[in-house]
This record gives sequence, structure tokens and C-alpha cells, in this order.
Amino acid sequence: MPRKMRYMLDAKDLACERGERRLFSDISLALKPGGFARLLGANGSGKTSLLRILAGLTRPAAGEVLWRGEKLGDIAEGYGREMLYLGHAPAVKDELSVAENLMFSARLSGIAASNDQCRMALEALGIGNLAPLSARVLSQGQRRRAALARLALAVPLPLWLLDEPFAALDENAISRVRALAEAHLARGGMLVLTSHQEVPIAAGNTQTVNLGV
Amino acid sequence: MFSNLFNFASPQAFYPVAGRMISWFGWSAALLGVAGLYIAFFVAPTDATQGESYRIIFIHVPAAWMSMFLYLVMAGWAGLGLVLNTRLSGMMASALAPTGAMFTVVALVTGLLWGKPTWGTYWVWDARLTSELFLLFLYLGFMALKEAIDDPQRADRAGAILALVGVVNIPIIYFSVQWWNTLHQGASVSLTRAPSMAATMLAGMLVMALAAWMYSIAVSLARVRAIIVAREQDAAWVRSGTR
Amino acid sequence: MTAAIVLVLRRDLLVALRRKGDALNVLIFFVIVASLFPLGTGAEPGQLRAIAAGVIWVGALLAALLSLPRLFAADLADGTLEQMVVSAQPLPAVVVAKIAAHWLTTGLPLALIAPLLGLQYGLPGDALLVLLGAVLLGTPVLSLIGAAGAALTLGVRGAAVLTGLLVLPLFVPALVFGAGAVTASLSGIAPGPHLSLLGALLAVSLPLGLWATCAALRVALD
Amino acid sequence: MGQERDTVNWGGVSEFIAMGGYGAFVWGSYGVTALCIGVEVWLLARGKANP
Repeated sequence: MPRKMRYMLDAKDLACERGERRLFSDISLALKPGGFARLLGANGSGKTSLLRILAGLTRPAAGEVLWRGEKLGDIAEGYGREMLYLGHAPAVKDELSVAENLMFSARLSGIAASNDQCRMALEALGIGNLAPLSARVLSQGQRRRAALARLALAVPLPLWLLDEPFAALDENAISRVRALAEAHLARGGMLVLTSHQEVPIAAGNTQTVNLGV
Repeated sequence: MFSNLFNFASPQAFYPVAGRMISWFGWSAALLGVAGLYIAFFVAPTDATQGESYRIIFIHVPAAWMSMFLYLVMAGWAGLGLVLNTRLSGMMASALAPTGAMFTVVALVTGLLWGKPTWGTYWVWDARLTSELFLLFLYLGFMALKEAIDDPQRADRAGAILALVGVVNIPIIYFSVQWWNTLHQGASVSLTRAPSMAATMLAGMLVMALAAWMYSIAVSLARVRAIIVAREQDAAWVRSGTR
Repeated sequence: MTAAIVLVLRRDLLVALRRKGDALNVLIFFVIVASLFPLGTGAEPGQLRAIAAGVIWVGALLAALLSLPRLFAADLADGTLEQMVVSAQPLPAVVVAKIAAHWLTTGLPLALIAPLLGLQYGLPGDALLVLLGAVLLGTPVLSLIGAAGAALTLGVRGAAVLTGLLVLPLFVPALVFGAGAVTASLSGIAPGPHLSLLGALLAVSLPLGLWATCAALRVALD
Repeated sequence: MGQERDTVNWGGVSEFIAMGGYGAFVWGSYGVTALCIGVEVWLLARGKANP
């Protein structure tokens, strides 16, 4: 049994280097169910790098990230079963249709979604009608919505790590994403996001991590 | 926490230590080199069949040994860097590669210049020479990969993976070329059958190999210092003027 | 584990199906390369037969090399690669599936068309069969080692040429045993040992290529 | 019949350079090696990490 866990996600004294430059150091962040953290900082301050460290993609120069008390390195895809990471690039394949993309991404996270569940998820982002279309024809905003449709299916995943989820979205889409995020937090899920837009998200406890200039 | 396991692993601590060792290894290389040359030209007798041209063996064979040995050492350092994530190990691997490639070129060129008087043609598709050529390509691939990747840490780790794949493949390549050589040409033309190994010849080659080893250590230490400076360019301690 | 492999394999084959041009172009490239040599070396039957195995095999190496960027570069660009690395599916399974998809869309077609080129070079019946067997056994090695090269050079300047510089020396054993099998059967020697050595090479390349590709992907996405 | 000597007697510098007719190849080899080592040391002396 891993040692007593006060936190589900526990990142301690993280530091990150790009090339020889040190982006940030001594950054800590801990989340309990229902916890929400917002990463602030100027462009290039390392917000995305910090999120990628939390997702287990980037190796921190110092410090470590624990999930349920265990190091990320030791649990590998076990972590992937409980965490959703959406990066800058909307992970949408041009050759596949919108529905096929969503089906595949959901299965990647271990969620076996049926056709109509996928359709409902796309509806939640207001692009239900685009389901059969090839992703090639989507606009940038629609592409972002197609990527964010995964949030509607990611109910079983307790931890969401979202990089600029509101980028390239119109008002309507932003309110939809915000609703999904707030529902997730209400269910006891945890959310870490980076964003330049000031989009208030109702949450039990809100932390901000400021990476400064 | 591993890096203070042996504090030499941190580039800053290793920099002055390397500086002190360079001259020691440099001088021992020079002395051993002179001794080797003396054996090569004044002690080793004239060969009955090849006359004097076989004296090239005192450069060709040690260089070939060093080219193989340095790739192993390079892969060792690189593998260490990958496992322990110590930056110095990756730098040591980068420091060794050019010297290893240099010895491979020396082995190839001396192989050509030895082939001409002995078999009448410069390039001999002999198993060892051909494998040596592909070893050179492995070195060039390693250096090209590290050069192409900007982020030093990614370059070190990518280079390490390539070096480890390479070190597994060297015996396989050598065996397959050996197999290919026996299939196509028969073993008539081969550098491997050196003239009868008089004791002095073996001694000469070993001394030259030792000299080459000392030389490689000295040169690699000097190069690792240059790499440390280049990489730690913006690190504070470099600007504070410690040399 | 196998569910993950099937998931990614089906997706990659679907993508390949939707972009039939890619696999076809590699095949056409292979045929053109093999058809160029006689224009250079002259079409004297005895000579053609002697160089057939070497030419066809080097053509297969270059064709496989040409198709390597397709393995990861597109997925890196649209962000799907990092989703696979950070997903609930084990990375080795993802990599096995992608390499299998690459082999099915490149190695297998090359193997099926190689005997046709063998005919063009005047290879007798049994040599054609050995050629088919050798290329079938050898091309997975090219995909495995090639995948490691493609992952190492992911997102790097001049990646296509650099990949060639890294992997072509590592293709030497496959070339020697593969072409050697055909040459052996031509001169009446049983190709058995060559093919078994090729099989042994495949057995070594599987874990080595898999480890290297997974490690290289983690490094590239760091 | 020369008795067993411990050192080779070249009988003069010109014979040494001629190297039994193989001078070009032997001194070519040692020359290339010296050149490679010289270039490498020179590059490092100038503080360049070379390739």
C-alpha cells in the first residue's frame, strides 16, 4: 500500500530545463479530489513544459511527480488509464472522420465508447453534425472542438491536464467546455489547465501556480 | 541524487580534474609512441615475404583495435548517461567519437597503403577492412545525429540509444561481412593473416596500441573540457572565470 | 496488450488505406530503381543474373528507407503521437503495431513484387522462391531498425537523409544474408543457412528495434 | 651470413627512407597518421570541440 496519501497528484520541487536554460525551479503542486489548479505565466515561462511534466511526457530536471503515492516512471500506462492530457495540437487525424478520431482517442484512454456515445460527445461540443465528415475539412475552431469532445467521454478519468483548452474557441464553445470542466470537478475529478483567457471556473479549491515572467 | 554518487559526474567538478590528467596521459602517450616506433623500425626484423612494407602493421592494427575499443567505451559512457541521467557521461561519449572516427580513418588508409604493395590493389574487399568501413559509418552517423539535434540533453540521450544499437550490431556486421567474404571470394585475400607473429611484432603493436590508448584519453579529456565550456556557456560558474 | 496492438494497427492500416498513394509510390520507386540498373550495367543475361539479388535487395533497402518518415512524422505533426505515448496503452504495444503496419504497407508489397523483378533479371524459378522468402524475412528487420532510426531523427532538420545515414549501415547483415540466400540458390548451394541466419537476425532485431524505438520516442517527445 | 642482431641495421639514412622500396607506402601510412593526430591536437589546442 503506498504511503498514506493526502493528495492524489503530488508534484514536489519541480524544475525544468530547455537546452541549457532553466525555465523554472522549486514548483510544487498537490491536488485532492475536486481540486483545480491554473498555471499562469508569460509565453515561454514553461507552462506547457510543466503540464507535460505532470503528464509524464517530459522528464523534470529536478523534483518528482507522484500519482496515488507512486512515481510516474513506475506506473507508466497505469497513469494513462486515469489521466487525460490535451496538448496544444488537437490530436485529430485528417485521414479519419471526426467520429473515427473520437472513437480511437477514447479507446486510447481505455474508454470503449459506442457510436451514439460518440455522437452525444460531439453534440456536447456542438459539432454532432460533423461526425461522418473527414477531419481534413474542419476549421481550426472545429478541430479544437473535435479534440475537446473527448472531455465528454472522459468521465471515468479522474485527472484532466488541459493546455490552453479555450484557445481558438468562440464564446459558445468556451461555455460548453467550461460546463464540462465544472461537472468534472463536481464529480470529484481534478483539473490542471493553462490559459491566457480569464475564464472563471467554479471549483471547491482553486490553486494558481505562477511561473512568472 | 545519483549525480553526487561520484562527484566527478558533475561537469563543473570534473573540469579541473580533467585538466590535470591531460598532460599526464599526453606524455605517457608520447613516450610509448616513441618506444613503439623504435620497435617498429629498429627492432622488428625484415619480413621474409613482404620485406619492409609490413611495418605498416604497427599503425594499422593498433588503429583498428582502437577504433573498435573506443566505440565500446563510447557506448559504455552513453549507456551510463542514459541510465543515470548524468550529463557528463553524454559529454564523454561526444568527446570520444571524433577520436574513434579518426582511428577508423587511419586504419582504413593504412589498410589501403598496405594492400597496394601486398596485393596490387588499394581497396581490398577484405572482411576486416569492409567492417572497418562500416564502423566508420556508425561513427559518422553518431556524430551527425548529435550535431543535428539542438537540445544537448536530447542529443545525448538519442546518441546513447544509437550507440547502444550500434554496439550490438558491430559483431553482427562483422560476422555477416566475414560470411559474405568467404561466400564470394574465398579466404585467399585477407589482411587477417598477418605475417608470422614474431614476438617483437606483437610487442611493437601492443606498445603502439597502449600509446594510442593514452593518446585517446588525453585527447578526449581535452575535448570534453571544450564541450563543457561550450555547453555551460551561460552557466554562472563559467563566467566567474574558473579555468 | 494485444488489444492495444490491434487498436493501433487497425487505425494505421485505415489511415494507410485512405492514403493509398504513399504505399504505391514506394512500390513504383522500387520497380524503377531495379529497372534502372540494366541501363547502366548492360543487359547481358549472365551478368544480370549475377547482380540480380544485390540490385533487388538494395532497391528494397532504399524503398523501405524512403517510407520510414511516414511512420511517426505525420503523427508527431498532428499531435496524435504524443496522445499514444501518454495513453492507457503500453508504448511497446503501440510501437509494435506501428512497425507491423509499416511492414504490411511496405515490406510485404516489396516482397510480393520482388520475384517479378527477379524474372526481369532472368532468375530461375527456385531462385525466385528463395528471393520471395528472403525479402519476406528481411523486410521486417528493415522496419524494426528503420523505426528506431525514424524515431531518433523525429523532428530533426534533414531527418530523411540522416535516417539513411543511421540505418543503412545497420541494414548490412540483412542485405548480406538476404542477397546471399539468392546467390547461394543460384549456384546450387542450399539457401537454408542464409535464411535461418536471416531469421536469427530478425529475432535479434525485434527486441533491439523495439527497445530503441520506444526509448527514442520518449526522448523525442520529452 | 649476418649473425643474429638485436637491431636492424639500415646502413644509412637513404636506405631507411627507401624502406626496401616501399618508402612511399610506409611513410605514407605514418605520415597520414601523424597528420590526423596533428590536426586533431591542433583543433583541440584552439579550444574547438571539432565535429
